[in-house]
Amino acid sequence: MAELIGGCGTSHVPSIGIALDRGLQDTPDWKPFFDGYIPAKQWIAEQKPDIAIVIFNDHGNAFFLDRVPTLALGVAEEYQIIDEGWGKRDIPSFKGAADFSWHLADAMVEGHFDPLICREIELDHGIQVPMELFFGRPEEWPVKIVPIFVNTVQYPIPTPQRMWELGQLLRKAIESWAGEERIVVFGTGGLTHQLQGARAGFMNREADKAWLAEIGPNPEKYRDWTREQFVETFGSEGAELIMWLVMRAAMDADVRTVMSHYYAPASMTGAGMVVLENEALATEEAA
Amino acid sequence: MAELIGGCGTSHVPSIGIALDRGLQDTPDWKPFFDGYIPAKQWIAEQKPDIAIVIFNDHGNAFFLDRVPTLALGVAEEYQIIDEGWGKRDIPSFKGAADFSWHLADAMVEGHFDPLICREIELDHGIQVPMELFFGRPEEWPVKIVPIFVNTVQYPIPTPQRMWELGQLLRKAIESWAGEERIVVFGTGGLTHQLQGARAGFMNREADKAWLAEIGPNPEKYRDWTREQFVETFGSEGAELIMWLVMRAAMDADVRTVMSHYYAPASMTGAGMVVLENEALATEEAA
Amino acid sequence: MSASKPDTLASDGAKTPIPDTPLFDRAGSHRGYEMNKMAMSLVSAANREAFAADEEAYLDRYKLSPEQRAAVLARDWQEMVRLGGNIFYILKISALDPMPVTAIGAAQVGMEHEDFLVERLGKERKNG
Amino acid sequence: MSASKPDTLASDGAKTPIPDTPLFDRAGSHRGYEMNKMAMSLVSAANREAFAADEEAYLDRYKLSPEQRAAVLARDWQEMVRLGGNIFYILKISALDPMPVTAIGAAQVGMEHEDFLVERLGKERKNG
Ligand SMILES: [Fe+3]
Ligand SMILES: [Fe+3]
Repeated sequence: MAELIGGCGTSHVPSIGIALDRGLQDTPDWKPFFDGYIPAKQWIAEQKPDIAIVIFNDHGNAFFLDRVPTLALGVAEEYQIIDEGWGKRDIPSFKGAADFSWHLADAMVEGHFDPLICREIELDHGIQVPMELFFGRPEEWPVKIVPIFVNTVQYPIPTPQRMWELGQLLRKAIESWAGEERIVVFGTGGLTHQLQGARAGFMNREADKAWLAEIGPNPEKYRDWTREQFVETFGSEGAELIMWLVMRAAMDADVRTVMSHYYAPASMTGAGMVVLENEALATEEAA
Repeated sequence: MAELIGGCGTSHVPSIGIALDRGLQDTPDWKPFFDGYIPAKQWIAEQKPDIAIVIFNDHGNAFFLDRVPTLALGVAEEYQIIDEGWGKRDIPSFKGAADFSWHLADAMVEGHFDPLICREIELDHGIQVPMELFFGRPEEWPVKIVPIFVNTVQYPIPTPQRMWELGQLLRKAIESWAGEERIVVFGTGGLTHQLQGARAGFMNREADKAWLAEIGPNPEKYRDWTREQFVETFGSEGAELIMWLVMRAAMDADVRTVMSHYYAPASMTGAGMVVLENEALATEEAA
Repeated sequence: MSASKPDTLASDGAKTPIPDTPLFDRAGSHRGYEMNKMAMSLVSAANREAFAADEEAYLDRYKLSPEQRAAVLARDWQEMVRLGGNIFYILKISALDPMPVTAIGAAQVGMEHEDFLVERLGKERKNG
Repeated sequence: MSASKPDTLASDGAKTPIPDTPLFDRAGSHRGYEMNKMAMSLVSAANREAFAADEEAYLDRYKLSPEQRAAVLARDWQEMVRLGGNIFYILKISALDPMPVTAIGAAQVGMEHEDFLVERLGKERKNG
């Protein structure tokens, strides 16, 4: 049986990728942010996952407004880096965990989800940046990926409760998978940001810190929120945080927050991460 | 409140459209088929619906295999006729009931469905043919449409149980709609056909007739079937019949089968239709 | 088949075979991808003209396997399906030199068209 | 806001307004469609070159309203958003003459960039 080794939540702000492209990691603006990810990189290097399931949103790159998928699932063998308008970034393409992806496609459809099933699709910063934050800039990515796209751009966006259900289904799919892979789940996006309107630049450091502290021990609070509450609390683009609920619901009820990190602003965004392990797993390892 | 005036199930075989294009309605091969639809045309002319919600599948025309939506919903103001490879057929484009479509998009997403939301999309025979069978060849279609696309081409296809749930949600969306429109729901596809493999040409007249007789009074039987049962009983392409379940579930538990018609083969397909009215409605009208 | 049987018809259609009934599943979709893409392209009138003018050159635009290429050129429908062709895509190839879908069906089975119409579809024999 | 409040944030974002927070809903998506499509096209290097070479001619390829056209030419970000521009699309216009997203944010609010960084984002003032 495959093993769920942990769940990670992380920002995917494009400016982080740009900072890496320009070698700005050690500038005063960026050093505290990147330093906070050093333990996360160590953690994942030790954990050696085989598959990373990454929940993220496309930002008007792979999908235009002509056809907006509420949920999409990648089933490709390989995913290229998309040109978002600034030229294609010089990072390796991603290998897909295609067998697991199709298994998940089956589980989703059988479990009453309605994904757009994508065999050919390119990936934007929403997934690139989390991979870079956790795996650095290797010649080749040390994991295969399963990308899950959530519409957070055009309303209606899915509800927090639907995200939770998706996480529960993901967990069932991991448990019914015959492979031996070590699997990590990433929920990405957020934290506070609003890029449009007179409230642009809205920052809610208190709410961001509460989120990072509570997403492990008290996720029901956020699962029961309305979409309005996410927009109001975290800003119109910060509502991306609903995607962390997929990761959280895939984990056990009892988790240990192994680490977390917060820095604001990264560009215009509250930024940070959390790493969760199932308590059962932690106990097992200690024994 | 909008009124659900009835539910129709019908084949959407492309050869029917070709027969109409070539004026073959009165040839021996086709006359018995088309004659059977005369009462259906009368029924719908009397009912004067404002909106037709049509559940159908695209046949490799609007969607390719690069990205296959399990469920898609049209929200456009207008839908053009697609060129399926034989040139664009000379029938009018369709006006979309865009307001209702967006209402349905909201209801679907809030109700834990994950549609691909389509603002620009062209329509194939899967919806053209049902419209021609019920409305003939007018200068302009007398109804606005809401197209709902179901993947029945690439496995996994959705389960009969999911189709049922979609019908239930559709009913709730109709009842929560503030407009005064008269709404008809079409489930399309089938009946028996298999176009591929050594069982190609498979015909199951008994099963087709049982379906037409039972879909009104005893739909739970089919709702509880597996996908295998649909493929085995109706052929690999005949499994399209799952889409009639959406229509059926949108209706009351108690319906009256106003009429039905069966003819086989139309080209390679068992073909026919059924018109259902809610019993409550029938009683009301009689009073 | 009972309703309590679990529904296992998924992306690996071969896992739950129904006799003589190929399902267009993950493997078929993968196998036939380029051939179906080529066939799909024929929804454009300009592409149909290019195909009609020079089939070989048109096929060069896509990465068909040699077997798929031969099957398309020979209009071998049975073979196209075996190689991952899906009927809804490859049917568009038939628009170039029109033939009824029943003839494609007959080819699937390896029957004469007339026999197929009579024996499978239950039509009356015309040329007895 | 209590959890028992029904979730009504749907395709008509205006129905449940959150102060100073435009949601990219049906109306905005419709209003901004052609402008966002134009902006989306700039993901292609060839299109970026064509845009840079002659903006007016490039814009002629799309059906922008006169207001949208003027807003794009003037790089009036606030106006673009008002006219249905979505940040993720229109941002691609900024790649042509690079500017930080925070400057676009400041423009949304009508603040000087430096003031925006300090007052909204909480950064230290550099040019006191
Ligand atoms: Fe994002
Ligand atoms: Fe069909």
